[in-house]
Amino acid sequence: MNLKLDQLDQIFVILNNWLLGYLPPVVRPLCSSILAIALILVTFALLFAITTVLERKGLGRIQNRFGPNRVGPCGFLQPIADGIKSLTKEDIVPNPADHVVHFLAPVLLVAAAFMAYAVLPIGRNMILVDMNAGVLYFFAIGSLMELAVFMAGWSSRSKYSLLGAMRAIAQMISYEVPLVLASIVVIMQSGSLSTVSIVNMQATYTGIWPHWFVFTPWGFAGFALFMIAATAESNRSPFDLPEGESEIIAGYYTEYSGFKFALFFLGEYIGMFATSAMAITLFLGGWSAPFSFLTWIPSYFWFFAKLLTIILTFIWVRGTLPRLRMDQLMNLAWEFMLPMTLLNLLTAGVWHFMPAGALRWLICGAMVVVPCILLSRGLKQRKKFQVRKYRFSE
Amino acid sequence: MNVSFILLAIITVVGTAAAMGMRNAVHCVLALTVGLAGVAALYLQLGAQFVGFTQIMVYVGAVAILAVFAIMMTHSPEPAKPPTFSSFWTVGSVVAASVFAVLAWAIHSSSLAAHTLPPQPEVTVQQIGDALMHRFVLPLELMGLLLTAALIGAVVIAMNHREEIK
Amino acid sequence: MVGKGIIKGMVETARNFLGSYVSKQRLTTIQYPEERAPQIEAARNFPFLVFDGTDAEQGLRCVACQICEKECPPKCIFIEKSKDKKPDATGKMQFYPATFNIDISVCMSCQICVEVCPFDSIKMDVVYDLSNNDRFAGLLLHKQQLAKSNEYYNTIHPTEAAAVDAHFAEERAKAAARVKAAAEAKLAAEAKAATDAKAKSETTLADTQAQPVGGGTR
Amino acid sequence: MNSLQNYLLLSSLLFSIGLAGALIRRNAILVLIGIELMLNAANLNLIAFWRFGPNPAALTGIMFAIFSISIAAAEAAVGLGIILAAYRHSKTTDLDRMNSLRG
Repeated sequence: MNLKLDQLDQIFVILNNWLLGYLPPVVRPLCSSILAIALILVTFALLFAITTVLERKGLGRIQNRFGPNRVGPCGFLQPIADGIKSLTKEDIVPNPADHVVHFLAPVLLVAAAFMAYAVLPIGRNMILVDMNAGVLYFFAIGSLMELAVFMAGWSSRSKYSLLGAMRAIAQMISYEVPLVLASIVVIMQSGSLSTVSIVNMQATYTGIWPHWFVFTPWGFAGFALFMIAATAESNRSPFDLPEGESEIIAGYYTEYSGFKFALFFLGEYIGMFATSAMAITLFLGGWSAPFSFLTWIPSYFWFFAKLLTIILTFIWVRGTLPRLRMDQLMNLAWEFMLPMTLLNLLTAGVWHFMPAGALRWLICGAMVVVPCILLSRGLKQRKKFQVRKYRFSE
Repeated sequence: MNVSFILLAIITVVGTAAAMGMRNAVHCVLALTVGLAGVAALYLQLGAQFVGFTQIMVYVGAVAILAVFAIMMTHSPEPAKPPTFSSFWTVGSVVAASVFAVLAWAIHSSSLAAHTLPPQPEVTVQQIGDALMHRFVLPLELMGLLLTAALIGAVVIAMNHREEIK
Repeated sequence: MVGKGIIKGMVETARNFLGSYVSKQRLTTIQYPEERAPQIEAARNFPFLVFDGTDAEQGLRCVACQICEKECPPKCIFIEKSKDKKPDATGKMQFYPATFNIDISVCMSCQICVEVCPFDSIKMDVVYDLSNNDRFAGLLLHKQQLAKSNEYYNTIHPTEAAAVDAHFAEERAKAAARVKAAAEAKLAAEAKAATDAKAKSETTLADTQAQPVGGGTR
Repeated sequence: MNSLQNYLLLSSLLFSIGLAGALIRRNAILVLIGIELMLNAANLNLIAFWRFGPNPAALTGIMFAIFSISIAAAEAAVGLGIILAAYRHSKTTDLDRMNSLRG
């Protein structure tokens, strides 16, 4: 029985090896990578399709509507209809646009978004490349997306696109700092930049409880900061100023239509999944089960369960929070997130050098919570985060 | 000489040459990113993974974006396009060509050609971190100081002194 | 503390999300082609022609007076008068429209035709899904499409239709009374003529025998 | 086969391209980029010498390259800041027209 469950866990690895057994050894590494890449492409494109319909239905329910419910059972075939629609639409390129760059931007965005999956462990032994500097690779690839956004905004020769791109880049650069700094605590603790060893470190248990980094004061703070920065990094609401449709139409992809627009959509969602998967890898124990008695469930199931939970939380947040203003966004990044991540680094250091026990918990918890409260209160008093006052309503 | 090196070399040289020769400044920066990504790939080929990814992160993610932002912010409203190259471009290119000729001659005539590829050393990030924290801790601190100074300096220089104007 | 409002909002949206599955009252959307929102009585969009009884051709109230055609601001009504006559709603012999077309792509739903119609024959309809594949011929409604029964009118605008019906009943009663009065008058005249003639004959019988017995009904 | 000489030639070519760009371009930002290119050529040299050198385990070349990249980033930030300040002053980034000492 136990052996069989192990086989279920490793079914994709076994299948891969079995398929490769029929091939000459020279082409085996190449074919193995191609298989894995194809699998990742298909899986996450499918996840994108599911997410779009889940998001639309979820947002609808949050706003007391039905959401899409026409195509297929309960509207779950809506993405197919959307895909057909965007494929058959005319691809309009503005006349003054820089055609080559205009074409390359969505391609680069999607390519960069998919490239990030190379270092994300989806299950036990299920990773494309176990790189020594995996986390660094992830952030390096993330910076490619900024370039794609700039290319899209600049090549369209439209003021809305340009403004959207400027906003997007300013936001992405600002939030990349807290994103990287929030993940550095994990790197400090695990002493490795390899995603596989980070996950392996978390996949152990005391009693039934796992050693996920999120279950420590610095880990929890780091996770919260990472998720806020990831929301901003993937241009999701409430940080979706780059595409604030009430101000600048659709931001940097205003001038895109048809399939290129769909590619932007795809790239954005794939990037969001990648950042979420990175958060899972760094803080939520990657593919490891939440309790030791649940380890018999295949590892990839846990990975996708966690990913789906985070995606649903993203949708929930999107349905709840209103969009920030540009100055609020920047203030949050530089005056709240950055000091908090730096303090979190210090907390992680203190945690590392203190003996285990209740005192460590107390001190580290206080080191995270007290500055957070003080900082937020101070910023509130300085009217940096005030409650919005509407002049013309009420 | 293997295929990957030739390919990467071509990408790098074409990218950087385009970066220095194209008319549109934004195109130049985009070509530059291609060239610098080629350099990063060369680092990876040489086994310096950390440096390669740092190169991508710093140059593509930061320097190129900064340059592009600077180009956007200094976009001159005048419609007439200024000539791409300066008035003494012949002198400049002659100097560059002669520098290359001298360097190439030096490399060609040196005894370095005898060196062949030694076995790939295992460079983990752990080793780099250890080295940074032990042998190179003073340069690291200096670097931190320099970067802080540069950060503050750049902000002070580029900041719009609106109060003074008022 | 920062974040209290965020948590409050998250709880509210979660309650909405779960509540929309539990109670149907929360959902404000109506599944359009299957369900339709109830319309208020004053709803109106395009005009139609009312007919009485069951036969659209016979019961049509319109008498082709062409007032609506003249009054229509965008000139979307086209009427062709018939050569012969047929009894109208009150039984009077009237012309009727041989052709009655309304181009609803031109109509601006101003209801002026309804206001000016002296015969209460053109009224405003409430059908709003009139989209069509053919934007020229498909949106030009002919008499057959326009004619709708008085019962239908009663269902869409009950109060207004009741008033119109009462008015018509009154008119019909008046007409009937008039007919009756005319008949009575005729009868009376006949009777009077008869008695007159009788009396005359009686009185003049002796005088003149050659007087014929005249009708005198007209 | 894949000898040090090739890497050195490539890096000298990069250096020359960067030098040519820095000398002949009129746009100040592109001149800065040319300087960045020259720094990159030096970095490539450092990595190549580290890889082909007698003692790769010492990581000296990698350290040097990392520091050099950091310096390049700092230089780019300050340089672009200076260019922005100069632009605000003279309303141009054309080096041929930035020729008066009086602003």
